[in-house]
Amino acid sequence: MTDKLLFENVKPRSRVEIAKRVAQDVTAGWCINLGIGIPTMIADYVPASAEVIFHSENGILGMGTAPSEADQDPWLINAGKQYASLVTGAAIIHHADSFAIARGGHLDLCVLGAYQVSQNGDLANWAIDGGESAPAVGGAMDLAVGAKRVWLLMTHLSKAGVAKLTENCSYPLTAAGCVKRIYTDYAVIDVTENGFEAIELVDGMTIEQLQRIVDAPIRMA
Amino acid sequence: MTDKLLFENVKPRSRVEIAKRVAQDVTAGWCINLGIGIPTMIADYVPASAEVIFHSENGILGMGTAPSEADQDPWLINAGKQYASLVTGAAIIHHADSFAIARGGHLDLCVLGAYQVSQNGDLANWAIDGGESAPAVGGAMDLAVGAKRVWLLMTHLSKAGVAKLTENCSYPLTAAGCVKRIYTDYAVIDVTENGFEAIELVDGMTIEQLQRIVDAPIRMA
Amino acid sequence: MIDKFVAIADAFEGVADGSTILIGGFGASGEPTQLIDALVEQGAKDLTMVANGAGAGGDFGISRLIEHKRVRKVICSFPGRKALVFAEQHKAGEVELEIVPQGTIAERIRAGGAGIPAFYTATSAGTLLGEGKPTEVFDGVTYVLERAIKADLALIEAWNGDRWGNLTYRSTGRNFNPIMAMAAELTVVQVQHKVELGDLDPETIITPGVFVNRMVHIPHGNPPKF
Amino acid sequence: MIDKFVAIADAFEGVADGSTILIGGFGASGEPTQLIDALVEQGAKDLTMVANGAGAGGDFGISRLIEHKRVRKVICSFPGRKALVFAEQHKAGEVELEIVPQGTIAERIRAGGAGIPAFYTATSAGTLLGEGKPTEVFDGVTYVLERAIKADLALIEAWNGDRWGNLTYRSTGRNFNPIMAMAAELTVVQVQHKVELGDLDPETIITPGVFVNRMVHIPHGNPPKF
Repeated sequence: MTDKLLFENVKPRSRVEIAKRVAQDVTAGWCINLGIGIPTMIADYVPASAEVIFHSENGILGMGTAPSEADQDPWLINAGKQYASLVTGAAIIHHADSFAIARGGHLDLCVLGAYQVSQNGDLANWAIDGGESAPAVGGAMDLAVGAKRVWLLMTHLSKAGVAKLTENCSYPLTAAGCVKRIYTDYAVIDVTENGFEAIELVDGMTIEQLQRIVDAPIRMA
Repeated sequence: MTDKLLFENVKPRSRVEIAKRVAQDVTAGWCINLGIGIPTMIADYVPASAEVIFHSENGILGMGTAPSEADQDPWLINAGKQYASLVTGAAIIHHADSFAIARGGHLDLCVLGAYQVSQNGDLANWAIDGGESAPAVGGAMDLAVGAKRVWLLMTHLSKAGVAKLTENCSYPLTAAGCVKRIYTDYAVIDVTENGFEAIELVDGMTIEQLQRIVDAPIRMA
Repeated sequence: MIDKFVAIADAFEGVADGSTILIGGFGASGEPTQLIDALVEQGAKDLTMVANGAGAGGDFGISRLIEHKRVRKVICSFPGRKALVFAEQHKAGEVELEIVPQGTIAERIRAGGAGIPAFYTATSAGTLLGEGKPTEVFDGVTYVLERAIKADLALIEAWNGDRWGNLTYRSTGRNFNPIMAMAAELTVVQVQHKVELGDLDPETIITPGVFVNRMVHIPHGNPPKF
Repeated sequence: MIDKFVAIADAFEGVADGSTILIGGFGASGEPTQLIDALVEQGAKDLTMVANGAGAGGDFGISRLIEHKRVRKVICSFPGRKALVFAEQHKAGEVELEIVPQGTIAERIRAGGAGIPAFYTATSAGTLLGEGKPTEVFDGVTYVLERAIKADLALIEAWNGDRWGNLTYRSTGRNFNPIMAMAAELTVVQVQHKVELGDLDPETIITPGVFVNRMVHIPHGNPPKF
């Protein structure tokens, strides 16, 4: 996101604001995995009273907020290898059971970042060209194929200004046809059988403006 | 086994005596599954000091001797649905983990009964003709294919007087080529690449006599 | 607030005729007997029942479900000598039977819960029970392809449970219960002890609540003697 | 009497060059750091190492094993940004890399321990990482066939252990350790606390001793800060 406005009078959502927006759509009681990085911030905006159960693929069900430095336990980390905490009611499991949860369809939601997403829901978020000397996939593929809903939290444009919502992904896929909804700096977009459909635009934004930063047909739902 | 001697001056081993004989060949520290029925008796003749770990496929590692009536716990039963006990050091596991142990090659030994065994080690011990209205296989197939060693505890002849050690099993197989050793009322027999080889005969028994009750070539090892 | 505890009368609301159901327990140990009674009461029929056995006899548990003619097909490893009602109905052609080796049935259920649609096992290769199934040779050994079992409903017995559905079991009452809890669309649990959230040590929970949909507190005591 | 505790100098006796080894841990949590040091000392080389990552940096643990050029091939899900020594050797063509999705690597290891030679998963279907693998369609969905991982050696970190090898873990130090313990010919464990046989509740043992071959009592304290 640049400091200069891309569209006059349209203030894009910051990452924090996108995270807050995602949090609004989370249903109480869901079991959710938040991808490493920005998606993790969503947890800060889901009220504890909602009793959402956060899953961390390294073996936590019921992950709490980041601990203060004094409470950091080197034995308790999350999938991003940051210090974690447990909520009351949490359970510890091993890696095969943890991915049985992911792959077996027991996650109500997984929120991931993305390099690209295509109009049929293909996701590319693990490698730029497949030619990296050492690409790193982690748990992204298992989460993407297994969760009941895959939502993305992302900006519309790459740092180089290229549209990330496209007709077809040019980057290596994480999983085909898995993405259901996309939360961006300018809109909330559903991936439907008919392609991209915006269900919400930020203040002042028009669908015509949105189309200019999406590399595939997009319309209002 | 009939009251009349099959061979003059040759006293066949009783089931208890066969069980005792098997127990002599058990190595201290082994993890062992004893099939439902007669094989269970082997545990009574393995000294506690050997620290053999008995596995029961319904989720026990470290099964102890049958409890006295006063100590029977309806929550603690073995694979034969008899009351069981735990030794110090025992662990409780669920069914998938229990059969991961069996199928995954973690049992040093499994001792089973048999209807028939062939000279190449095929085992038939779960169904007479496959036409039963409701045959019951239980865990026999998983144990037979998975254990490092499968030994049989059996009589040479069926109640009808038919030889159970044969060239080819006519009954439905439990598993092919799995049997390594057979403990019977008259002998201890290895199943080798060259067929049946007796490694021990009961007192007074000759290999010629043994051959008369085995429906395949047998020789001394 | 998540609270999965319901009245037993509501435990099976919405369960349809023709459902595939998993029933935990091995012998009478860990069998969700009171839940089975409630399912008989609810009335669903034409069920495909997956369990280790086909009833321990008497007028309770699986035997009762079968006696009331709710089961169209039994998938099990060991019908059991005391499963007289089942044997009768099976002989009369009223109930189908699929015999599956005990380790294979356990693994098929676990696979169903873990998102594995099929796996290979050496169990039953070259036997009647492997006939007609695809086979593959890996490293010189022949294996049979087995499909996962996924169910509409699971009936589970547990020892302790909190309102999120976190569970522990008692001794060999554990058996099939934890894997069956994973493999159904609707998992209903009867717990002996309703405990407060946080009472169960996170390190010793056997079934995390994510696998559980409804719970009924039934302090029913010990399984019947057999 | 079963007593699997050995001196650390004897922990890897007999481990051959060219072995496939599993190393537990996720990040530095549950990594058997002192065992890795001992394996470096023992000298086995040309190893195929299966772990979640390729080292957390510094001169300890997996990074140290790689720094000492003992590893010929890494099978992992996430080499990690701090795995600089690995990255250097990989770039120089000295170490092969096989990237496997984290859930698939976990399931392949569990399959290795459970006697399942291969299984299907939707993970990686239609992606670079699924290329060249057999596929099958079940109920309209395409799945990839994945082979089990079985190893010669597993290096495990645990919290409590008794002389039979019964183990519990601490918090997220559990991670890959229990499944790796199942999948090797020789499983060697470093435990923080040596406890008496019977001290561990049979219901809360995570790894039963049947999976463990050798144990070393190393009260090494907390993982390094990262």
